[in-house]
Amino acid sequence: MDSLLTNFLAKYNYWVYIGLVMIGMYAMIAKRNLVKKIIGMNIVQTAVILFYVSIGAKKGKMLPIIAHGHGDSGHQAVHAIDYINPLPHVLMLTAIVVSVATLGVALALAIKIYRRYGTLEENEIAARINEQ
Amino acid sequence: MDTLISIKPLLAILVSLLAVPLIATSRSPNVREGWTFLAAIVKFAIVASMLPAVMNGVEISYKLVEVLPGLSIAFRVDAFGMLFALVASFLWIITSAYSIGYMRGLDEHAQTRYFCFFAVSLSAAVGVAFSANLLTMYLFYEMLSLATYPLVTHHQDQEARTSGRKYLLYTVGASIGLVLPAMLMTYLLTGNLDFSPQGVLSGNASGGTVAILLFMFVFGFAKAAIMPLHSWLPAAMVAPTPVSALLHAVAVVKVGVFSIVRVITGIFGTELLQTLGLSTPLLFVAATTILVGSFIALSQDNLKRMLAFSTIAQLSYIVLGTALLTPKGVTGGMLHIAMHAFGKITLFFCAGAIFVATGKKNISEMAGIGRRMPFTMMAFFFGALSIIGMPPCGGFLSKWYLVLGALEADKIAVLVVLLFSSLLNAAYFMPVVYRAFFCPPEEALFEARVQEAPFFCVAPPVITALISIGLLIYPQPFMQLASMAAAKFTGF
Amino acid sequence: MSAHYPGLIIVIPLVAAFLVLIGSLLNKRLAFPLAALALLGSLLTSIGLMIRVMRVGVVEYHLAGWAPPVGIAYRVDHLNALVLVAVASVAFINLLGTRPLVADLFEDRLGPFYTLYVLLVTGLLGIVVTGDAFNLYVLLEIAALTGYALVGMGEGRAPLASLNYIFMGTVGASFYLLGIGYLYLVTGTLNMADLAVRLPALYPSKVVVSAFVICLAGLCLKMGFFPLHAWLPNAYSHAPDPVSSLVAPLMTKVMVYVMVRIMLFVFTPAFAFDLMTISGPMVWLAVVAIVAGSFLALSTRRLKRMLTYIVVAEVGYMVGGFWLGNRLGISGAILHIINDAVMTLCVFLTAAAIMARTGSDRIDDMQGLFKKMPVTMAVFVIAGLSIIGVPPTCGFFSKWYLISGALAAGQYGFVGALLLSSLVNLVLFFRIFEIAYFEPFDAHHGDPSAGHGGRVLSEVQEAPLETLAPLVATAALLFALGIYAGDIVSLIIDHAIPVGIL
Amino acid sequence: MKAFALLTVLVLGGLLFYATPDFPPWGDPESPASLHVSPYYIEHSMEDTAVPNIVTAVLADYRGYDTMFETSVIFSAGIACLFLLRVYRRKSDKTRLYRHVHTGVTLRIAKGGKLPENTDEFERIDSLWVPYDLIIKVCSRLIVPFVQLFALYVIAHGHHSPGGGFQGGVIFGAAIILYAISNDLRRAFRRLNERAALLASAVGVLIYVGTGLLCLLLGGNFLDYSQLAALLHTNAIMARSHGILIVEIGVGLAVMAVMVSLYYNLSSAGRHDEGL
Repeated sequence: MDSLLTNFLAKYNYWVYIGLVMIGMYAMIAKRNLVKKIIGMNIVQTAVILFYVSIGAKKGKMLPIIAHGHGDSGHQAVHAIDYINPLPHVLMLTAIVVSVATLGVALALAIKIYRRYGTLEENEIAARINEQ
Repeated sequence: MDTLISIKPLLAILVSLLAVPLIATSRSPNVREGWTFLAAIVKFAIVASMLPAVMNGVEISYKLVEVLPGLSIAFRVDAFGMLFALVASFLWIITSAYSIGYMRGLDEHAQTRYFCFFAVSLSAAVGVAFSANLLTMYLFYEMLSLATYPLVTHHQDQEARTSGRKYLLYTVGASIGLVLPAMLMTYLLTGNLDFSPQGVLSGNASGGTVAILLFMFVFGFAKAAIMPLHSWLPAAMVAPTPVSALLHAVAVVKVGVFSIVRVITGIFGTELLQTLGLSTPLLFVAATTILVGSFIALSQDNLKRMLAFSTIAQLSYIVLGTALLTPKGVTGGMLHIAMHAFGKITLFFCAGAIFVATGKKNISEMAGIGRRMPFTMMAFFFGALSIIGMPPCGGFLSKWYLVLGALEADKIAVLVVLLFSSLLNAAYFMPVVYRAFFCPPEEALFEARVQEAPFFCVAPPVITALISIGLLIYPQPFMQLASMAAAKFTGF
Repeated sequence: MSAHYPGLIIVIPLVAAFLVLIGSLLNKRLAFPLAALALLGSLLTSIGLMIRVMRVGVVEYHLAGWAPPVGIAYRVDHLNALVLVAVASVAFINLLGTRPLVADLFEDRLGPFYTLYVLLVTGLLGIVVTGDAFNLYVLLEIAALTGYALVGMGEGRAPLASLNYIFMGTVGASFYLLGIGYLYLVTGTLNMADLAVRLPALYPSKVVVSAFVICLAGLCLKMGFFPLHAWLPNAYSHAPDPVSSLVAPLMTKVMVYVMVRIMLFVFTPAFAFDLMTISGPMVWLAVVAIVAGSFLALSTRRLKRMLTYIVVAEVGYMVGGFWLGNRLGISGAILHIINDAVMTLCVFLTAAAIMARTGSDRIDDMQGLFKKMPVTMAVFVIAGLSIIGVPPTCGFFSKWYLISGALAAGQYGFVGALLLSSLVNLVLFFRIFEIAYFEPFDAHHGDPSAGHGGRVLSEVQEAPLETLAPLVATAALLFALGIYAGDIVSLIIDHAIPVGIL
Repeated sequence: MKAFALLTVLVLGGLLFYATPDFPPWGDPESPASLHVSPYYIEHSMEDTAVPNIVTAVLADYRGYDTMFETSVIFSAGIACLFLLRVYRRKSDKTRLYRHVHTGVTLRIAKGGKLPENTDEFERIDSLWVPYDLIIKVCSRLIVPFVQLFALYVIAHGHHSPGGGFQGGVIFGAAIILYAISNDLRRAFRRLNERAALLASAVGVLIYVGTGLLCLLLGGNFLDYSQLAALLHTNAIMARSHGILIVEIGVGLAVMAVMVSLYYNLSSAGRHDEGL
């Protein structure tokens, strides 16, 4: 019981990320409103970002900016163990940008759809299409 | 076996393909038909120029390009291919003349398209004849199926559409569904698709596999119209008569049987089939087709449909002969390609000439027509004799060899089938002739005034009928080619 | 300069994309020539790269001068080199062939259109050339994002289809990213070659297994592999014609390439084919994909929609061929990536040319087209024959390899599906040929009261020369690819497949 | 649909749960991800690039190629929105509305009518009543310059502290968007019009790609900033540092312009009137 709990607590970031992925996916599939679907999509993307950032963490270590890096005083030995892993952060900077870009295009399309059908509810749109 | 590398086989195939743009862009019908004639004559000349070498036992080969590792598009002219190419290219000349008479006589539409696809079809037929391996043969076989589609559906009416669908579904469907996988299986088993006298499969596959492959091939080449995949042929009779004549009596259907014979002799090898005892089921299939085809022909009133069913039966003679797996039988089968071609094309030409002159399609409407069209009906008579297999026509010769082959193979049942079907042939042909010439005057539907179809429609059947007669007396070069090929394939 | 080919192949179109936009701000007629020059540049570079790879073997290129795994590296072997040439040439031909159409459809936004077009091609080329798993994701998103925008500009339901495409595409890409993240979690590297070295020690780990499954699911979603294909027919058939003829040939094919790349060169065949026992199920799924795609295609009377269902079936060909797991099957799959790219380009381009003239995408409105547009229809026939698989067009030869592979692997279901789909394709195309061959235009055709938006008989004429030339070139390419199929396989594809696969 | 969604989500969740027990614990410094490549970055970024902020060094140098495409992604998004939404042909209204700037009085000018001579006092508006809020306008006018200044700082100081081109660019873009919200789109166009925004976005990415191309022309690999040493009159390490700054500026410019352009198109649905 105890080990289960520690195991659970030791990885709580990952449990949260899984929960977020599931919520996002559910919204994307089950919701009828297109904007809610877009939000679901964003939740999935954010969950992936959370996952990546969790990889990079090291308990109690510094953020990846070298201390005393200014000027000439910075030439001390740098130990990798002292700083958290910078790579996932770099990768996620890219992923954030991608998700913003996707969001932008998705919203643009939503506007276009609204302009054409006057609604963002999927079933109403389907009804409009059938009318035509 | 001497082999000669020469580009001639390729040229023979390309001639008619190259003629297509010329035909298509010709401004006047005369120029267009001039190109057709020129192409036909050049093609025949090229084919004939290879004849002496082939008669001397030399094989002419040419490799175009290696498309897959160890597998090329390649040509090889041997006696058997030569035989078929000779028949097809010679008859193209005559059919071209006939086409002019027929198409102009009926004032058909889209004649340019007609001549173009005719030329393409001939390329494909000669391509099949000269193929050195199964892949090349498959390529030209498919090309032929597709090129003849516009010809079959020439009239562009509802009937043509239905027949066209049937035609494609049977021929292309069977070749994709059966021949293609069989070919691939053969390739996987042997790594080789070249036709060789001993076959490539022996020693590479179990008996069961060979049997499955054999029937996939035999039925896959549906152009041979072996039952139950025969019904496209009567349907295809909606095509203009020259198409039926050259393609559905000679080129297309013979390509089907040619392919079957090629595969039996070149891929399986007669020895392998002999040892596995596969000749009997093959004979059974062929015999069934012969008898059923003949019976159905008896019941037809439409002349062209009757000829179609007769063709179905006659094609199986060739398969039958080959399936006997004896030198005489194979010779007879191969000879029958030539003999049946000349005979049947005569009959089709006659049917077309009657249609051009009188507009009649049905046998029941032809009583007394012999008095109006004596030349045509005489030609018809001799053509029919050739198909029945009676002297003085060439058909006698091939049937003779088939009978000898059956005796040689000690298969009396085959002998019975052959003789009985000859009777049937006579039973459906002779009444036509009889009623045309000898029906009582009061029943005659035509005035007794000679009024033939245009010259270009009448001359071709007369010529082919004369050749048919001549072939009994002097069956060369076909006789020699057939026996050479048979000797090569059966190993005697 | 030739040492920089792998970099240039991307940089040329990338720079050009921005120049196209800047140029179009000055004068919108500059957009097309700049885009054409850029794509010509990357086509020539890709051919140069191909020659170099054939001569010296694998070419590596370290971006920013950092050796992998610290930096991002390109690793061009025979596989990418071949796909690069295909992508670059298809994109270039399509650019040329659709110019009149684009000028008509997007008259007021030529600059943005060509910018997006070139960026899309850049993304696709980048996906193919890169040797870094994360870099691949970024490029994937570039290609996808520009694709969404281009698809969304179509008529009617296009924006909705495109939004669905975004959802599916984003989920697919996120899954891929997640899979790569799992691999990073246990290996600490993103470089494909490095991953392949470090993964074998970790095979028992559940993380690697999950990574494999998630990655594969994401890629299947992106390539529209049945049953994850639902977005594809809508997106491709409602897209503007010049876009479908770019996206349909390339997008799915490049995703299949990614699958091949990840499975063979990251997870290695030993893991993908032997340890994970999914080869059988994948092949059967492919069988279902082929059958379903074929019958869905039969069920529609709209030209573009039919073609998109054929794309679904063709994806099944490639995925199934790949998961046969033997050399023949994988060769067939790779060969089919190339052949199908050209075939699909050819049919979509002809469809675009036809629809531009008749103004309708219904098959029944194609009556009498053989007379009206003989050259276009001739090209269409050739493309159709290639899709059916008639020699000597290229479609026959990839089918040849696929069927051989299936026979060798004993997957007779796959053989049956391939043959069945050939027959269905025969019916599909001859149905169209028949309509176009029979039934000459009648007087009331194109009459608005008749209920369809066709145009009047006299207006329908042969496509402009600008469109015809690329069309004829593509048709010729179909034959060339067929005739040289053996050489392509023995000189290129054989070197692309790891030696261990028999 | 809901049942299907639930099923899919559960299958997916199950798959993800399945793998998690094999994950290294969160925050474990000994996890494989922290042991393979990342130590190189941490230990060498200073000597390779002279940039203390390792994230910046990796972002703009070691994996600078990714970042270049990241900028291109943003750029494509901007162009995509423009392509999808922009409406070029405007309906020719019969009447046009103008507002007197100082009094807020709205004039309706019939077709063919003319404004008074000194048109500076009037501005064109699209709907009859447009909110006219002095407090918001004045406050935002006060905030905007500082936000912009801060944005420049974030871009420039990315070497030493969290920040860089993306962050700075977004902040700068936000400043302009704030201006556009507090006033209206037409006024924002006077500061940064559509063409300028497009040009800036293209030029921004071009700065990045161009720097990379310059390195290639100078004989190195694409984006190998150390080749710039000769041009910048420094050593290879400082050249990398400066190279990073140059591309960060490009990124900042592009991101700012794209953010603004996205806002322009999304808020006015591509009509480029007053928006919102």
